[in-house]
Amino acid sequence: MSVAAVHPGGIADHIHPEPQGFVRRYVFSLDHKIIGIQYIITAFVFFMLSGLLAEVIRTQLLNPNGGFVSSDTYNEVYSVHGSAMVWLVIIPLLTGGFGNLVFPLQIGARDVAFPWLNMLSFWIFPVSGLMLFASFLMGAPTAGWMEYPPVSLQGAAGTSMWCAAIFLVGVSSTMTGINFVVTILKMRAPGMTFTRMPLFCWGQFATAPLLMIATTALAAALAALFIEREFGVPFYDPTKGGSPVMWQHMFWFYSHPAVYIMILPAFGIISEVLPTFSRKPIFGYKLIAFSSMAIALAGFMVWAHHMFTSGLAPFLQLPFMILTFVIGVPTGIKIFSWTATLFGGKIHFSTAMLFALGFIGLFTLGGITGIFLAAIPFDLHVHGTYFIVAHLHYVLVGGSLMGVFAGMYYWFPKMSGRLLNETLGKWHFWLFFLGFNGTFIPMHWLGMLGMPREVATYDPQFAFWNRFESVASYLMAFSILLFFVNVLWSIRNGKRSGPNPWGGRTLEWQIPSPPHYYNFKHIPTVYGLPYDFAQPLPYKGLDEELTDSPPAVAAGAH
Amino acid sequence: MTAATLAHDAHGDVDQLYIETRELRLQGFLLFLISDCVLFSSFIFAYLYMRNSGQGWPPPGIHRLDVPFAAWNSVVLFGSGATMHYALENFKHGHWMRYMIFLLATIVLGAGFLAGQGYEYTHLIYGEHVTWAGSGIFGASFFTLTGMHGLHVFIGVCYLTVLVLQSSAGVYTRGKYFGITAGTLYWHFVDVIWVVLFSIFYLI
Amino acid sequence: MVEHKAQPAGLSGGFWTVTAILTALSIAAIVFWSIFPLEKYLPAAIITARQVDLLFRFMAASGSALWIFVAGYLLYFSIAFRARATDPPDAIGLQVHDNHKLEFWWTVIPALFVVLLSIVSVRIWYQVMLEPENGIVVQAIGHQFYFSFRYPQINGEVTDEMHLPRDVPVTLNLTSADVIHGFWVPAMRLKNDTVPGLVTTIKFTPIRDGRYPIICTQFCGVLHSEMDKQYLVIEEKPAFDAWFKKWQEKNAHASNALPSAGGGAVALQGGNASAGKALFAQKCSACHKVAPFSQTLVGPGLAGVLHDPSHPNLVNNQPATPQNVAGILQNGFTGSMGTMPNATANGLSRQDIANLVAFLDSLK
Amino acid sequence: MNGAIVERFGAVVAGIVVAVVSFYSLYKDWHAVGVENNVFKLMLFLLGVGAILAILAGLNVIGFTAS
Repeated sequence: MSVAAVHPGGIADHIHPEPQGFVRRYVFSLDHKIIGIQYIITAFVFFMLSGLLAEVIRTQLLNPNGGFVSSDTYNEVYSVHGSAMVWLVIIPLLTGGFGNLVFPLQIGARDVAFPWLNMLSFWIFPVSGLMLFASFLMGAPTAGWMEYPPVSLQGAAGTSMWCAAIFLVGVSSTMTGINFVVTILKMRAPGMTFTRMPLFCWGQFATAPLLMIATTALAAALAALFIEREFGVPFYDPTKGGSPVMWQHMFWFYSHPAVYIMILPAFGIISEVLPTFSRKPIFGYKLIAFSSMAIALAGFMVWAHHMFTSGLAPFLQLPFMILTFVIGVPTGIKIFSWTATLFGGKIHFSTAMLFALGFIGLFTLGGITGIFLAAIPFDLHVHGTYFIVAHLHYVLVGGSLMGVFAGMYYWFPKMSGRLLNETLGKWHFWLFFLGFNGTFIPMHWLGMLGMPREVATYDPQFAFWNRFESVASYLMAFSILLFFVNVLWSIRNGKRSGPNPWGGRTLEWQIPSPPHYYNFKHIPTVYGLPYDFAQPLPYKGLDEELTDSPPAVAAGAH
Repeated sequence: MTAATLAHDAHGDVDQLYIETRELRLQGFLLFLISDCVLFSSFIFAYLYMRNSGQGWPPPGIHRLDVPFAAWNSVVLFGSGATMHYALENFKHGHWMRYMIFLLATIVLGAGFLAGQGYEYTHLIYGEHVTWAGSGIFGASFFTLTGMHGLHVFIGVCYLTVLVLQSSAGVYTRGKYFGITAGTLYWHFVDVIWVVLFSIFYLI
Repeated sequence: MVEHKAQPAGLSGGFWTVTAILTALSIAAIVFWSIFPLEKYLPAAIITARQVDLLFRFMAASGSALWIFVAGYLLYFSIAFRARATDPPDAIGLQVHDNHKLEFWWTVIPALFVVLLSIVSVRIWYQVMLEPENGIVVQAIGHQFYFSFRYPQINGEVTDEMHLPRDVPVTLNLTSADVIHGFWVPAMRLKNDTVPGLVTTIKFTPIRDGRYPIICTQFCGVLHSEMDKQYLVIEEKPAFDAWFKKWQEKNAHASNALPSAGGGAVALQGGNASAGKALFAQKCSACHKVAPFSQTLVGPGLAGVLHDPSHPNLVNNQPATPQNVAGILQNGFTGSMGTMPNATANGLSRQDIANLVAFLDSLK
Repeated sequence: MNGAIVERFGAVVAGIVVAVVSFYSLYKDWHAVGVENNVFKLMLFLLGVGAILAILAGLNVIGFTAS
C-alpha cells in the first residue's frame, strides 16, 4: 500500500501556494500544524474552564454538608466537568491537537489528506465547546457525563444543548478520524513502511478508526436522546415502551473505545519521549505497535463491563469480564517494554521525560485497578463509587493528561521554536505529581468504604480524606497554573530551540522549528526505523532542509 | 461541448496529481460511508433491541405494515440502483446520451420512491393514526429509521441533480469523473441500506 | 556521531540487589493484603461478602506486587542509567531493540495470570449468583429519593428501614418507580441498579447483625446525595418478627389506598374493556392466561379474577373487588409465585389500569 | 381486484427485471479490479438479494400479511 516513490507531479510533489494574510494563515488555516496548534490552544482554554469546575467540586466536598454551591449547581458542575474534560480536552488534544501537529511530519507528508475537512473539523470543535458551556445559561445537564436516561429526560433544557454539543464534537471527531486514516494509509513518504512508522503514528493509526466508527454510534444515541427530549418520541422512557438500558449499550459502545481514543495516542507520545531521552531504541517496537492495534480492536468488544449492575443476563456478562482481563495483557506488554527501554540508557531528565516516567507509574496503577473493576464480584461492590472516580482519573489524568504534558514539553519547540522553561517545568511536574496522588489515592479507599460518586454531600465519616483530597487538588491546580505561566512566558522569552533540541530522530526533528508551511523541501526517503542511535539517520533527501534554499518544487496553483 | 469533449478527450488530462488525489478522495468517501453505515446500524440495533424487549410486534393496536406496497416501492428504489450502475458504465465508455438518460431515470425512480414513502407516511399518519411521537416504540423506530433513510435518498436525489447540471456544463471528462463514481457509491449505499430496512421492518 | 562500543549486556550486581529488594517488598505487600483487617473498617454482613473480600485481597496482593516491580525497576533504571556529567554529550545507551525470550515470557505470564484470575473471579461470582432462594422474598423499589420495600404479607410499602432476619436466605427483587437508582449496601459488597420497567434480582444470606446504610449509587436527580439515609437492619428472627408484625398492623389498611405517586385512588369509571384487552395481550399475557385460576403461566389465570365464587379473595387476601385489583396492578405484588411488577415497571398509566380492570371485569 | 394485487404483480415483475439486471452486471463486472469496483460488486450482489426479497414478498412467500 505504501507509495513506492514520489511520482513527479503527484501529491508529494505538490505545494499549495503560501497562505497570505493573517486570516488565511492563522485563523482559517489549512496547514495541519496551525490547525494542531489551534486545537491545542482551544482545548487548553476548555481545560482551564473545566479545571475550575473541578475545583468547585473539590471545594464543595471540603465539608460533608457541602454548602459551597447548591446540590443542583453541583450536579451541573460535575456533569459539565466530565463532559468537557473528555470531549473538549483530552480527545481534541490527543487526536486533533498532537495528531495534527506531529504525525503528518513523522510520516513525511506535506499535509493531511483533506486539509479543508481538517479545518472544518477544527472549527466545529470550539463551537460545540461553547455550546456545552452555554448550557449553564439554560440549566446545564446534571446526570454526569454519561447522562443515563430516564433521569436525563427530566434534566433541564441544557441537557438537549448538551446532546447537540456532543453530537457536533462527535461529527468533528469522525471527520478527523477519516482524515487521519486516509493520510496514514496513503501519504507516507517513500520507504515509510508500516514497520518503520514511529510509534506515535501507530497510536494515531489505532485511534483514528475508533474515532470514525465508535463516535457514530454515540451520535445515534445522542440523536435519539435529543429527539426524545424535544419531541417526545419514545426511545428510552420505560413508561412508553422504551428501554433505558439501551442507552447504556449505545453509550458504552462508544465510550469504551473512547477510553482507548484517550489513551492510545498518549501511549504513542510516551513511546517517542522515552527513546529520545534514554538515547536508546524503544524496546520491542513491533510488539508495542501490535498491542496498540490489539487494544483498539478488543476495545469494541468489552463495552458491557460498564454495565455489570444494569441487569444484563449473566451469560452475557461473563465474556465481557474475561475479554476485559485479556486487554490487560497487551497493556502489560507496553508497560514492560517501556520499562525495559530505560535499561542501559543514558537518561536525560528533561521535564518531558519526567512526565513520561510519571505516566508509566500512574497509568500502571490505573490499569491495575481497571483489572479489579473487570472482576464482576468486586465490580458489584465498587461500581458507581469513588473507587471508579479514582480509577478513571488515574487513567485519564495520570495517563492521558501526563502524556499530554509530556507531549507539550517535548513538541513545544516544534510549535514555537522556543523551549519551555525547564525549572518551572520541573516544579510543575513534582507539584502535579504530588497533588494528583494526594487527590486520588484516598478515593480508592473511600469508594470501598461506601462513598458513592456524583454526590454533593456525604457521610461525615469520610470528611478527613475528602478535605485532604481537596487540599491536594488545590496543589494540583497551582501546578497547572505554573504550566500556563510557563507557556505564556516561554512563547516570548523562552530559549531558542533550534530545529532539534532533544536529539530526536523522527522526521519532524530534521526540519526547522517551526517548520515551513510545506513541511519538507524534498519528501525524504526512509530506510529504516528511526530509533537506532548507533546508526546514522535512516533518511535521504533531507540535506537542504536546514538551509535557506527554496523548496525543490515550486508552489503551484492547483 | 459536452458530448464531444467526452468522446474525444480520452485520458489526456489525467495527471499524477489527479490520480493520487482521486485515490485519497475515494478512500475518504468509502470511510465516510462506513461511518454512516455505523449510524444506521446503531439505530437498527436500537430498533431490534426495543422490538425484542416488548411483547410481540407490532405492538397491540397497530396493524402490520403494508407489505405489497412496500415491496413495489422497494423495487422502484432497487431499480434506480441498477440504472445508476448503467449510467456510470455508459459514462466510462463514452456514451454520453445514454449516461444522461440513465442518470435522469435514476432521479425519477429515486423521486418516485420518495413519493411512495410519502404516500405510506400519509396513510399511516392519517389513515391509521400511527405517528412519530404518539405511537410508542413502533412509531419511534419506524419513522426515525425510514425517515433517516428517506433523508439520505433525498440528499442523493439532490446530488444526482447536481451531477446532471455539472455534466451538462462539461465538468466531467472521460478521465476525471470522480463525482459520478462517488454519486454511484452513495446511491448504491442508500439502496443497500434499504434492503436491510425493508427486511427488518416488513419481512420479519 | 562517535562510534559507540556496546556495553556488556550482562546484568550488573545492582540489578539483582534491586530485584531482591523488590521481591521482599512484594512479599511484604502480599502479606499485608492477606492479613489486612478489612472487616474492621467495613463489616461483612452476608456470606459472599467475605468471598468478594477474598477476591479483593487476591487482586490487591498481585496488583501491588506487579506495581512494586514496575515502579521499582522504573526508579532503579532511571537512577542507575542516568546521563552523568562525565558522559560525552552525544553518549548513547545500549542499542538493544528487543529480546524475544523476554517478550515471550512477559506475554505468557500475564496471560496465564489472566486465566487464573478468570477462574477465581468466575468461581466467586457463581457463589454470589447461586445463593439459595428458598427464603424470604422482598422487593425494593427505588423512588426519587428513597427506597421502599415490599414484603409478602405486609400491605403496601415499608418506607423506613429494611429489616431482614439473620441466617435466612433473601431474594431481593429490585425495580424502580421513576429513574435508575443503584441499590448498594457496602457491608454486603453487593449492588444492583433498580431499573424502571425491569425487575432484577440479587440473592444473599445475611449472617451478621447490625445496621448498615443503603446507598444509591446511580445518579437519580437533584437529591441523589441524600439517598444514603436509609438502613438495612439485620437482626435475630424474633426481633424481625416483632418488626414485621408492627408493619403488618401499621399497613393493615394501606394497600387498598393507592400509593403516593400522584395520590388518590384510580378512577375506574371510563375503563375501556377492548383497549384493556389489547393491553392485556401486550403487558400481561407473558405471565397470565385468560383462563381459570389453575392455569398458571407465571402468575395465575385471570379469567375469573373478579367473578369466581370459589376465589373470593385476591392473592393478597383482600376481597376481589375492582378497586383491589387496581391496587395490585398499581403496586405490584410479591408472593410465592414470584414478583409481579408494579404499574411503573409495567409502564401502565392510570387510564391503562382502568382499561385493564374493565377488561378483567368483562370476563365471566 | 384491488390495489394490493397490482402492487404485488408490479413488485414481482419489476423485481425480476432488477434482480436479473443486477446479477448480470455482477457477472459482467466480476473481473473488474480496483477498490471501487469491488465495492460495486458487493453492492450489486446485495441489490440483487434485495430484489429477490421484494419478489418473494410480492409472492407472499415471506412477510405474510393478514389479508
